[in-house]
Parts: sequence; C-alpha cells; structure tokens
Amino acid sequence: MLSLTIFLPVVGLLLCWALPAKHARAINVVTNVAVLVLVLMVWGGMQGMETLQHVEKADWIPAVGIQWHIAVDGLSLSLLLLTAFVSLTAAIASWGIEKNPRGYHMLFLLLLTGMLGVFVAMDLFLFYVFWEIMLLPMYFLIGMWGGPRRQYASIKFFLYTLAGSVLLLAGLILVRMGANTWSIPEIVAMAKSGQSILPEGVNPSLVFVAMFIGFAVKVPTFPFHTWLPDAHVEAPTPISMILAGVLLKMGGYGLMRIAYPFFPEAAAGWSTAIAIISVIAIVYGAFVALAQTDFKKMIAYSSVSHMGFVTLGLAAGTAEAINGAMYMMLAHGTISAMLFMIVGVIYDRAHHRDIDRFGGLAWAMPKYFLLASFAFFASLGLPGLSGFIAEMTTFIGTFKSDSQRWAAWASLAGIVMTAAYYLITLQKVYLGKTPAVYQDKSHYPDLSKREAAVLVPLALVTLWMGIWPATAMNLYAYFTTNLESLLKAATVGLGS
Amino acid sequence: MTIGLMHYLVVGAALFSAGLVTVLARRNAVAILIGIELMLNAANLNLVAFDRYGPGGVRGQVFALFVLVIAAAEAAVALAILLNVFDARDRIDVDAMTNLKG
Amino acid sequence: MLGLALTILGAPLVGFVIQFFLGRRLPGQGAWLTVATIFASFVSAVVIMASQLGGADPFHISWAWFDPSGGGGTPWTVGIHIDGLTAVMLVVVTLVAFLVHLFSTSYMKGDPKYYLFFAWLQMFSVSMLVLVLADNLLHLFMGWELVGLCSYKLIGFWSEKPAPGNAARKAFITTRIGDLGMVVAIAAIYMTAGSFEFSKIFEAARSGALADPWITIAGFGLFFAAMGKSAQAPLHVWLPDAMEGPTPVSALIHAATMVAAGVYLIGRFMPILTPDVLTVVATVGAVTAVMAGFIALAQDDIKKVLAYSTVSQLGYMFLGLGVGAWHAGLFHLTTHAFFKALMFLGSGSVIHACHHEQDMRKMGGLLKKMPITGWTFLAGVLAIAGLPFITAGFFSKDAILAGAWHRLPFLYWMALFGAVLTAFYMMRLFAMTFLGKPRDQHVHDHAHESPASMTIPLLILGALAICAGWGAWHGILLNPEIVADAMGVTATGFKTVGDLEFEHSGLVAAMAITAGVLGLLGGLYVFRFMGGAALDRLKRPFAGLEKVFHRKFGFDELYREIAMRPAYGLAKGFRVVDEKGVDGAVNVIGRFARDTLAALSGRTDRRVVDGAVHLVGWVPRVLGAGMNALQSGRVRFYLSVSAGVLALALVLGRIL
Amino acid sequence: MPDLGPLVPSILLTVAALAVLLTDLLGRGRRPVVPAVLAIAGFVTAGLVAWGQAPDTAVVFGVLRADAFGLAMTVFCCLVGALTVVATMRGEAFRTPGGEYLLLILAAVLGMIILSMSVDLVTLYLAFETVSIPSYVLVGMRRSDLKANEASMKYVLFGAVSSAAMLYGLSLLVGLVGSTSLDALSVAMTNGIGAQPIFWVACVLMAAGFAFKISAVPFHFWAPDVYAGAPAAVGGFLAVASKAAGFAALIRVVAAVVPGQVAQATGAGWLPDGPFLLQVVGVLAILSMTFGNAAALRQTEIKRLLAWSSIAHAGYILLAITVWSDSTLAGLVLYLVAYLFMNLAAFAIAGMVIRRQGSGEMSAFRGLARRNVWLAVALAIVMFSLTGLPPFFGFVGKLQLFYGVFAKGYIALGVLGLLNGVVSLYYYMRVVTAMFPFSEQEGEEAATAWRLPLADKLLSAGLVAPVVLFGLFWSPLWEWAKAVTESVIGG
Repeated sequence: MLSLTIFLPVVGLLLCWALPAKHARAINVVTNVAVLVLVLMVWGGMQGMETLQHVEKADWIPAVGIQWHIAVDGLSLSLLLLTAFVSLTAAIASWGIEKNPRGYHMLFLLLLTGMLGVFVAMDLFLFYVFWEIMLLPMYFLIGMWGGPRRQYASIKFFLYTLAGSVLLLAGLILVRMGANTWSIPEIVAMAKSGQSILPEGVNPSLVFVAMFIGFAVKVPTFPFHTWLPDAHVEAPTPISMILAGVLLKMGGYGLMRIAYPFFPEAAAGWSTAIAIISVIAIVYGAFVALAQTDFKKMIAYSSVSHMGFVTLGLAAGTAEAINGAMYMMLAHGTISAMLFMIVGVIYDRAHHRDIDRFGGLAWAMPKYFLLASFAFFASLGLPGLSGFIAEMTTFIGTFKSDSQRWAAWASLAGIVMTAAYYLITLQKVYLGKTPAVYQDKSHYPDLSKREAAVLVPLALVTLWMGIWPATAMNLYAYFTTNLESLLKAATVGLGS
Repeated sequence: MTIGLMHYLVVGAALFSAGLVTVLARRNAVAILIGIELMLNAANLNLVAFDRYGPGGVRGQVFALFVLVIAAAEAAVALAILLNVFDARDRIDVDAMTNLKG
Repeated sequence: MLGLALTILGAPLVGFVIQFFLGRRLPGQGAWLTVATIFASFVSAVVIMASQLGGADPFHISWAWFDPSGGGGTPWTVGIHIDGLTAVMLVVVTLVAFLVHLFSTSYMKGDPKYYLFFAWLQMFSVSMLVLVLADNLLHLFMGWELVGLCSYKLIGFWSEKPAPGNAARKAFITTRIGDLGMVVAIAAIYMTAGSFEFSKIFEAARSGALADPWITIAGFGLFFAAMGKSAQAPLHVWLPDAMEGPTPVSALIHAATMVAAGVYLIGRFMPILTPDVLTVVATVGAVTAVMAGFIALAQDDIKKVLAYSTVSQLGYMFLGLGVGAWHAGLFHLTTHAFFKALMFLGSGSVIHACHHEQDMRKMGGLLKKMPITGWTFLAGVLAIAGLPFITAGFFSKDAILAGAWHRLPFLYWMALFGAVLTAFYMMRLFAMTFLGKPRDQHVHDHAHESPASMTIPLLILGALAICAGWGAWHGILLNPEIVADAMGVTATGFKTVGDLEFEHSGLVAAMAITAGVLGLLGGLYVFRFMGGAALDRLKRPFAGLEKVFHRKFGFDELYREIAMRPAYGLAKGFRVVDEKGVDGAVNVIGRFARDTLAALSGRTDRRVVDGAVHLVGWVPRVLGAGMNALQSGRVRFYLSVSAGVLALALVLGRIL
Repeated sequence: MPDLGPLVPSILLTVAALAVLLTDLLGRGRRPVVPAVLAIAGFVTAGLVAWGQAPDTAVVFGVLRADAFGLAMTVFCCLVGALTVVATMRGEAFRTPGGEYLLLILAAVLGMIILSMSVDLVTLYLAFETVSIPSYVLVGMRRSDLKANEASMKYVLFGAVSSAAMLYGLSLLVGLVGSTSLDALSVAMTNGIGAQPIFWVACVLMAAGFAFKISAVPFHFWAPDVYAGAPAAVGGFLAVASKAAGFAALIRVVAAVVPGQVAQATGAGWLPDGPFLLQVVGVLAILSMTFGNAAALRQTEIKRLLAWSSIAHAGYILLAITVWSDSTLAGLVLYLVAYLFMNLAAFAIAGMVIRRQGSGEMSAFRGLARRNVWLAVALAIVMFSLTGLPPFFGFVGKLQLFYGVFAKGYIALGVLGLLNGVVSLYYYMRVVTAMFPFSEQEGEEAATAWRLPLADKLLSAGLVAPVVLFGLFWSPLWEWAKAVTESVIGG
C-alpha cells in the first residue's frame, strides 16, 4: 500500500503526459485526493504507533546491501498526512496555472512522490535518493513558473540545499561504513545499544555536525536560511505552499529520524550551540520580518522565525520540547501554507506584494480578510489554534531543560516581535481606508470558490489542531519520550 | 678519465634541458618541434647508455629504436598540421594563435 | 453545577458561531439572539452564585486534554473550578455583558457591521468566562489571550479610520509584552509543580517543590502579565488609547471585565505570592492609582477621563491585594465593575446623544436634557468617590485603605491622596458634562435622552453602584477562606486567613470619608461655581504640572524613543545584514579577491558575474578566474606553466 | 608460439581498419556509409570478442596482459569507438574525408586497447603514441577550419612535449630497474629503489605524461582549447576514450609501483603517507577537481564547459587512484562507465544543437525545450547526472567512488570532492536554465520546432537511457566492476 501511495503520483504524471494538457490539472487534483485517501487508509490500518508498520522490504541493489525498505510509524505518518493534505490544497491552488500546465503538473506530481518517499524511506540510501529527487522538480517549478528573479532564486535554492545534501551524504556514507547496514531502524537500535555506528577513528561529533548542517539548510536554520526568502518570493503560490508546508519539515524530520537518534551524545554535546542558532533564528527572523515591505518575504522570514522553535525544541531535549518541535512542524505546515496562499490571492489581483501599497482590503474582501486574519493569529500563537500549542509546549519544554533555559528566556523577544509584525502587516494591508483601486469589485472580487477550497480546509485543520491537539500528538507521542530518554542518557554519559 | 654512465646521463639531462628551453623560448613552431626532438633524443641517449652500462640485454636499445620511429611519425603529423596552419595563416608563430582561450 | 457551567460557556459560544456566520441574514441582524444567550449565561451564573451563597462546596472537574510529555508525565488538562470568587466573577461578567449587549442594540444601530459587533461581544464573553472558570493556569491563559484578541477586534471595530487600528494594535502588543510574564510563570510553575492546576500548584508550594527562586519568578511573571492586562504603570499606555473602540466595548472590556482579569489573576494566585512580590504589587498599584489620577485631571475627553480613572481604580485593587486585603481588592473589582460600567455606558449615552462628540468642553448642562443618564451617572460618581455609607464604592475602597494602613502606611497616604483626587476629577467630569450652562449650543440642542434599551442598563447599574455594598453577600462569597486553605506556605507573605482580614478602624474610615467628601465638594465648587476667570487664575500656578499631566507623563513618547524606534532600527539593520551581510559579505570578499587576483595576473577582467553563487561561490570563483586567466590561448605559456609546476614538484619532492 | 587469443580484438580492429581503407578507396567521393558500417562492425565484434574472452593473467609476448581489467577496458574503448562513429554519421567531420576519419578512430582505439593491456614500458609508450598521433589528426580534420587548426596545433605541441617528458622519465626508470617490464619494476620496488631520488624524478616526469593524457591540472591546458576547436563528437571521443585509456595505463604503472593496498589514512586524511607516486597523483586529483570546476564556472560555450567539467571529473577519478583500494578501483571503473554515457551523451546532444545553430554558446541552447523538449530533457538529465544527483548514473558512480575514499579514512579528501560537486551544479545548471524558460527575455523569440532524424533520436535515447537505468539499478554493474578490478591490486 505504501508503494502504491508513493508511486500513484508517478502514474498521475504519466497520465498527464499521455492525455491532453487541459486535463493535467484535474489529474493532479484527483491524484492528490487519491493519495490523501491512501494515506488515511494507512492511518486506519495502523496497529499502535510505535512500531514500524506497512513494512515493505525488498532487495534493490543487493551488491551493496541497499533495500527498498519503506514503512511508517507515527512520526512518519503524521508528516505523511501533512504532506498529502498540504499537497492537495496546493494542487487545488494550482488550478489557475496557465503557462505550460502539462509540464507544471507533471513536475508537481514528481515532487509529491519525492516528498512522500522521504517520509517513509527506512533505508538511508533510499532516503537520500528521495531527498534529492525532490530537488529537481522544485528547481524547475521555481525556475520556470516563478517571478522575475526566478532564475537566481532557483539556482540559489538548489546550491544551498545541495551543499547541505553532500555533507549529509558524507555523514550517511560514514554511518553505512561503521554500521554496515543502510537500514535506519537497525542503525538506531545499534546506536541505542551503545554500539559504534561509525568507522574507527571518526569523530561522531563532526559527523553529527555535517548531518545537522545538511538538515539545517532545509529547516532552514540561521545562518543557512538566506535561500528561503528568495525562493519563496519567486516561487509560484502553490509551490511556496509546498515549500513552506512540507519541504521545510523534511529538515526537521531528518534531524528527528536520523541525526538525533544516530548520535545522541553528539547531539547533547552540541545542544547549546544549536540552541544559540535557534534563538537567533527566532528573534532575528522576527526582526527581519518586521522590516520587510514585501508581503511574501515577510511571511518567509516568519517561517525562519517559527522553524527556529523546531531546532530549539530539539536542542532542549525534554519530552515537551521535542513534542512542541514536532507539533510546530505540523502546525507551521498548515499555517504557512495558508499564509502563502493568502499572499497569492492578493498577488493575483493586485500584481504586487508591497505591504505599504495595500490598505483597507478588509472591507473590499471580507471573506478573504477573515481567513487572512485567522492565519495571522494562528501564526502568532493565538490559543485555540495550532500555533499556540506548538509554541507553548516548545517554550515550556525548553524552560524545563536546565541547560537551555536561557534560550527560552531569549526567545521571548521573538514572541513579541511576531505579534508586532503580524499586526502591523494586518493593519497596513487590511485595515484603514480602502483606496479606490481596491474597491473595484471586478478587479478585486472576494475569495473565489476555488481559493476558499484551498484556505478553508487548512483553516479547519489549524483550528482542530488547536482545540484537540491529542489527535496529532498521539501519533508521535512515543517518539518524544524515546528521544528524551535517549538524550538524557547521552547527557549523563557526557557528564561522566 | 673513463667515460662512465654518469657522463652520458649528464649529457642526456643537458640535452633534455636544452630541448625544453627551446620549446619554451621559441615562437616558431618548427623550432619547437626541433626542441621536442632534442628531448626525445635525450631519453634515447639515456636508454642506450643504461643498456651499455646496465645489467645487459638490448631492451633499451630496442626501445630507443621504437622511439626514433615514433618521433618520426610524430614529427610528420606535426609538420602536416603546421603546414595546414601555414596555409591558412601564412605564419607559424604559435603565440599568434590565441583564438581559443579562456 | 457542571451543566450550569457549560451553559454559561456554551450559550454565548453558540451565539458567536451563529452570529458570526449567519448573523447578517438573521432578522434584526441577530442582536436579540445574543442578548438572549448572554442572558441565559447570566441566569446560570446567578444560580451558581446562589448555591455558593448557600454554602455549597467548591466545584471542580477536569478533563485530560493532551499529553505533550508523550506519556511520561501527567497530561495537560482543561477544567472548571467554581468557588465563591468564581461565582462573583461570573455574575459580574455575565451581568455587565448582558447589560452591554442590551445597551448596544440601540447604541450600535445603523452600523454596517452591526451583526459582527454582537458576534465579537459574544466571543468576548465566552473568552472571559473561560478565563474565569478555568481550573488551571494554562487554561486560564487561553482565555486570557482570547479576550486579548476580542479586545483587539473590538477596539479596532472601526478601523477604517487609522486611530482605532493603531489603538487596537497597541493594546494587543502591550498586553502581549505583559503576557511574556505569564508565559514564564506558566513554564516555571510547570517545571516545578508538574501541573497547571491551581490546587496542585498550591500543593506544590506547600510541599516545597515550588520554591525560591521559581516561586518568586512565577509571582513576578504573573504580576507582569496582570500589569499588562490591567493597565498598570508602566504598561498602562494602551488603555486610554483603547477608548477608540465603541463605548459599550469600553464599558464591558476596558472597565468592568477584561482589565479586571489581572486583579482576578493575582487574587487567585495569592497563596503563592511571596512578600517581595506582594510589596511590588502594592507599590505599583498605589503609584498607578495616583499617577493616573493626575492624568485624569487634565483630560478633556470624557472617555479618556474614565479610562484613566479605570487605571487608577485598578491600581487601588492591586494595592488592596498587595497589602493582603484580599477581600477588599476583589470586592472593589466588583463594585468598580458596576459603577465604571455605569459611567461608561452613561458617557456612551451622552456621546450617542451628542452625535459622537466626546469633548467635555463642548458639553455642559445636559442633566436636564438627559435626566436618567445624568442621575445614574451621578450615582456612579458618588460611588467612585466613596460617598460614605450608602455607595458600594465606599465599602470596598475603605477596606483597601484599611489594609494599607495596617501594612504599608506610606502607601496608605498615597492612596488617601489618590482618593481625594478621584473624587475631585470625577466631580470635574460630572460638572463639566451635566451641570452649568451648555458651552456648545449646537451640541446641546441635539442632545436627547436615550431610548429605553440604553437607559434600562443605566438604571440597573446605577442601583448596583449604590446597593452592591449592602449586605453580607460579598463577605460570604469572597471569604478569604477560599485562599486560606492553600496558604501556610513559608515563602508566601500570608500564612493564615487572619492575615487577610482587617478591622475597619474608625480613624481610617473617617479619613477616607473626609477625603472623598473633600474631593467631591472641592470639585463641585471649582468646576461648577468658580467659573472661567477664577478657574484660570487658580490653574495658573499649576500650568507646568497640568501640561505634564496632559501629556500623560510622556509615556508614549518615551516608548516611541526607547522601544519602537530601536526595534524598527534593529529590524531594518538586521534586514540589511541579512540581505547584504550574511548573504553578501561573502560576495564582497569574493569580488575583492577576484579583482586583486585579476590585476595581479595582468588582466583586468571586470566583467561582473551575476553574483549568483554566494556562500559556496567565492572560493571557486576566485580559483576559476585564476584558471581562466591562465588559459590565455598561448601554447608556449601553457607549456611554461606546466613545466614550472613540474620543476616545482621535483624540487618539493626532493625537499619533502 | 603463444596463444594469440588475447590479441583477437586488436587484430579484428586492424582488419576492420584495412577494410575501411579499401572500401573507402573504392567508393571515393560518396558518403562513406559502407566503411562506417564496417568500422562499427569491427568495433562491435572486437568488443563482443573481448567480452566473451576468459580473463587470463598470463603475459602475452612478455608485454601484454589480457586480464579482466584489460578486457574490460577493451570493451569500453570499442563501445566508445562505435558510439563515436554513430554520433558522427551525420556530422561534418564525416562528410569530408570520411574514410580517413574512420581509420583514425580505429587506430586510436587500437592504441587504447594495447595501452590498457600493456605491462611493459616499451609497449606502453608505443600504445600511448598510437593513441596520441591519430588524435592530433582527428582534431585537425577540418582543414579549412581555423579553430580546428589551432586546436590540433596546440594539441600536437603540448602532447609531444608531454610525451617527451614522460619518455625521459621512462628512460630513467628503465635505467633504475634494468628492465622495461612492469613486473620487474614491482620486483625492484621491493628491493628499495623507491627511496632513490632519481626514482622520484622519474615518477614526476611520468606523471606529467599521464596527466596530459587524462587532462589533469596542471597539464590540462590543451583540453579546453582542443575540445572547443574539435568537432563535438571528437571532443567526446577524446574526453572519454582517450582519458579512460590513460587511466588504465596509469593504473598499470601504479599497480607495479605500489605494493598492495594503501594504508588506512590517519588524521585529517588528505594524502596517503605511502608511495610518492600516489602523493603526486593525489595532488593532481585535488588540483584537477578544484580548478576544473572553478574554471568551468564562467564558461559560456558548451564544449569548453564540458572540457573543464571533464578536467574536474578526471580529478574525481584520480582520487580513486590516490586512495588505491579494491573498493575505489571498482568505483573508478563504475565511474568510468557512467562517465562514458554521460559525456558521450552530452557531446552528442551538444553536437546536434551546434549542427543546427552553428554555435555552442549558451545562447544557442536558449529555448531548446520549446524546439524539442525531449532533447532538452535528455540533456538536462545528463547535466544532473554529471553533477552527481540521484537517481542518475553519475550519482551512483560518485557514491561508489567516494564510498571507497571514505572507507579508507580519507574523509577530508572525500568531503572536498563532494563539495566540488556542489560547485559544479552551478555551471551545469547554466545549461539547463538556458534550455528551459527560466529567464525573462526568453519567450519573445518564437522558437521553431525541430524534427530530429531517427538516428539522432536513437543515439540520444540510447545514451541517456543507461544514465537513468543504471542510476536506479546498478547492482550487476557493481559486481562486474569489482570482478574486473580484482586482479589489479596484488597482495
């Protein structure tokens, strides 16, 4: 079933190719729906969350022991659900793509395969292949369907992520050599039982750093974040949604699935450094967001700021903090997708994104304003919405950690600045007097049904995740305690 | 004074250096080719000398013969190419050929 | 009990949902529906209060919500806690909310977003009730934040104009700064007590799990949050600006309920507040009370005066709590809710009548035109001034002063001075608005008494402003026993219930009475009978001071200079750093190095590469430029380089 | 009379060459279709024979060894030869003196085969020149083309000097060892000639010759100019076959000089502590990949870009020799195969574009996706593969090669190599961005669609398909590579 889920988009891709271009968008949406249904079925078929299930294992490259090994546990499943869901909304948002729709939707589906694959691959090599495969369609999607500076943005995105990837690859190769297997669960078990997973003489701390940088570029953590604003600003709206909603999560997932369980000692040893860059990301990201005049760039920097909580939670290493980090990924996934769609909606109408040139859209487009302010408040951590749960659990969890408590204090500034830049933007764009341009109903209609179909499901999920976090948290709850005890043991080991 | 291996080798080295300097210093392609011949002959001298003073056998001398043949072939081809260039440009100053660069 | 509690929460929630999505299409834009739902809440609250008055045990129930510890710890919960304090708060909130709803049906008539106004009022009620009913700190915090959202929405209800939008933003961000304290307190408490539940927190404090320094940090955090929400100096700046919102909103949120949430919070957490914290609470309260009184003296906008008076009265409440007059502080919260809501609605009635004119200098002599508004307003003025024996305000304020007298005499004198001020500026307001001759004939001509839906709330509140202090009801409900059984903690300021009770000494009462009456009479004399020229003469020596008061001690300017400007500056700086620095520094170095290298090799290749490769870019680019420079096209040059390297290799090989 | 079996492929090629000469003479003036077919048949049969031959470690005539490695290189070079002929069937080089062209390719491949099998310095030098001399002519085939003239001129001068230097080195080595046999050399190594200074000189001078052949920095100078001046297919031929043969010969020499595997690296793991020759190779490797990639960054002409790229790839491959273990050598072979398909595909497709546009500048590639989307996709795949992105063959080659490097503890070296891959992304993507509508000014010019002739379609598909397929399934290929290199490292 998992293989089917992963390769269904490839089938869709082939259909896009075979059938007339005008059907491409429908095929894309239908495929996405099917994928979501399959993922839900996978969820339905889960027996508990802790063990790996729906395992599919077959020799792939027997000569070097590489296997087609895919499986899901709760951690994977939660992100799989996020991927399928955000991708579906993005597919709907892609309906209006007019330039070469066939190529666009084909690449979109390829991207989906890559993303799904990353979250279910249990073989390091397979993981890496999916991890990289996804870069190619992304590169084209930004580069060919993006804004004016798309060429620059796409190559920058590609270069940064590839630079991170090769460090990751170096780490993976070393792990493979030491552990003599590509299987992630096996390596994790080895690391847990205290066996060395690296060749003799290789410093685990450095390997961890290499992997961390590899993943951190994707997260993106300061100072590896500069590709993100450019990529977001240039990418077409649905791709921005995917980028923020799913791609950034792959970095966090990699840290949780690979870097941390493989090298708990090294992770514990570097925790202060990681906390430092996380706090910088949170505070600095918020400040830079405040100074933006480009709506989309503002949102992009807010992503940097929010994703800082993910690494902060991991650095703190308490169960609550890790939980919060993971929840932040899910919450940010849906909220940022919403935010980028919101920017996209207005960009479609106004053809610019200058915050200072907007005004009074609340009265011209009330439904749009409603959803926009919903997303803004969700992002700034209003209770009842998912962002609040994520921020609070991370903060409380970080506070609980003796060594990184300072980071919790320091991140407070980010919380205030977040409120500041969102409210200032909200006011500048939506409140105040409506300039005459925006009162023109024919050019500035309220949300269309299609746009609403993108935003409303995202909003509902955000709401549900805020009201009843247990739904999502139960998926990966086991993981947080496992990682916590692993890190705790590692810290004790460091101390002695 | 008996002439020993070392003398041959020194002469060989000198020949090689002279050839190399010619190659590097002359702009005329034909002169460069002559320099190359000098370098090859330096190697030949070495080979023959080693054979003469070495543990015996004629391998080195055979090698030297082959080198002569190769050198001839190489020179033929090189001259053919030079002629071709000369046809096209009326000069064989190698420094003037800088269309391809970067 | 649970059913009642859920009714209290559920009715307005349903009201909100229906109103928000369908309100526009309902007959009468649904206002009646919201009045009905909030009335249902009110009735339930009264029933709860009755049962508490009848001596029912506190009620507590909680549900597991989610477990972020992954099963390793206790799940986070949501729950309901009802005791006397809750009951009082419930009734106050629902009653004022109900009256404000009722009042608004007329006041907001004709507004294009009429239905939306009620939707947000409903949402506010829900949020406030969540806050009040919460059985744990996290749950309370959610209500706390949600009222902030509703406050934002309602202050900015008319944000087509810039001022309400700015005010709303200022309110939200300022209170959010305060909320940081709450966040820290939550974290500190969870870390030590392992739970957010009130009872477990107190238990942890008693058992020593929650001890110094965290108990103090938590206490300060909570108070910092309360300062933000309850507009205590120096975080008070948002409240006067919040008067940009519709007046019923000011009455409900910015006078009676939300701003009192901070007081409620401190009252609720009394058992874990250490002496240090309590001293700070009392001091901040007293200072705020006096400072806001001074500012109120120099304001001409009727709502601004009321706003500063609110700030000042909230200061009294904190003073009361800080000195241990627990009952007094919370009792004052109740009475203040009534008389301040009354005055705000009264001012709303006036503003409504005067076509949204808020400047008192254009009013005057309205008592005859609007008798109900005027006389009920007078009741409020008397109550706030603490007119002895009959008004509710007297009982509560007197109790606070008694507490201060016992514990921190210096603050008592400040508070007493504040009481004089209060009476004086309130009388100034009343006199300028309702007494004397009309200053602006045009406004005066238009003035008329408001419709019944507006005057009925005024009458009810007027009655309460007078009568709420009668009887022993508050003594039963706000019995210090509620917090006392959580005490006995070494770290806290108060160890027994006895510490929270004060005798009403005759001397204190007498001084308070004198202060109130003095202020009232002085105000009446100066502003009603002295007249223009004499008044000016009187004011002249104080011109400098008045200017300071009028400028509100310059807090706004101060914050602009020390907070907002630097923050913007920093943000802009960081932005430049991000675009030119993190990304570009590398570029600059690269360009410099390449140009130098190019010059050295005799080629001035200044073709500027499009600068796409950044971080990984400059080393290869420099190397590449060098290589391209070597690739000169001259075969002799090639050979020379190769031969040179070869020679170098030979030499190096020999050396190494 | 020794068994001539190992020589059958060479003999077949010689026969094919004669047949080509003959048929070309008979059919003068026409398009030499028959000779071309004959040449291809020659390559194919030679390749098949080599493929089917049982490896034999015995030395034939005291100079050649048809072991698994030698046979594999034979197959490899025949494959390149055949593909090159196919690629140029419609090319310009083919049109003029077509027969000679085929003859030269056959001769060069013959030289390569001998080169990869030789275990004697005389044969090695002879074969080396047998590869070089036809190559000089191949580059300058188009006599009226000024660029081609210049290129061949530079090539011949640079090549002659390099081979002279190498020969001088060889002569010293012969003197030291007292024999021209590589086996004797390895015996002499155990007797400690490695410590003599003259041996170092010999090593460095020899390295110069090999470095020229495989275009390693700093003996790379000819490559960009020659590739740019030569027809695209010839460029591909030189970049792939000629280089591969150079590597094969280098491996033979190193195998003789270095006893067994190199020791595990300690510390930072830059260069092996052991044999001096490997250190020289290591320095060449680092210089080649770093400078090759760096210099490619600013190239705007496809053939020059590919030339620099091939210099960088030579660096990666030299890395495998530097580390010198079973695993890296097998990785090297795998990499060479990957490199074959990627580079031939790149040069072939570049040739198709150049033929239509008359230029290989990036501007000629603009809008290729509109003209013929399949060609653009194919070239994009090749570019991704050259960068080393999964799931393409280039990544697999790189993975296996670097795996070996890491496995021996040369982590710093490995990371440097991988980071070089990131740099290369930038210039490879320049080609991709040109072909697809990435930049604004594109779109104004209405690109006319191109119809590809069947041969071009087949050729590009045939070259790109392995890039994808082996990227996904390379297990048997890896087993084969391991088997091939098993015999190379003794002890």
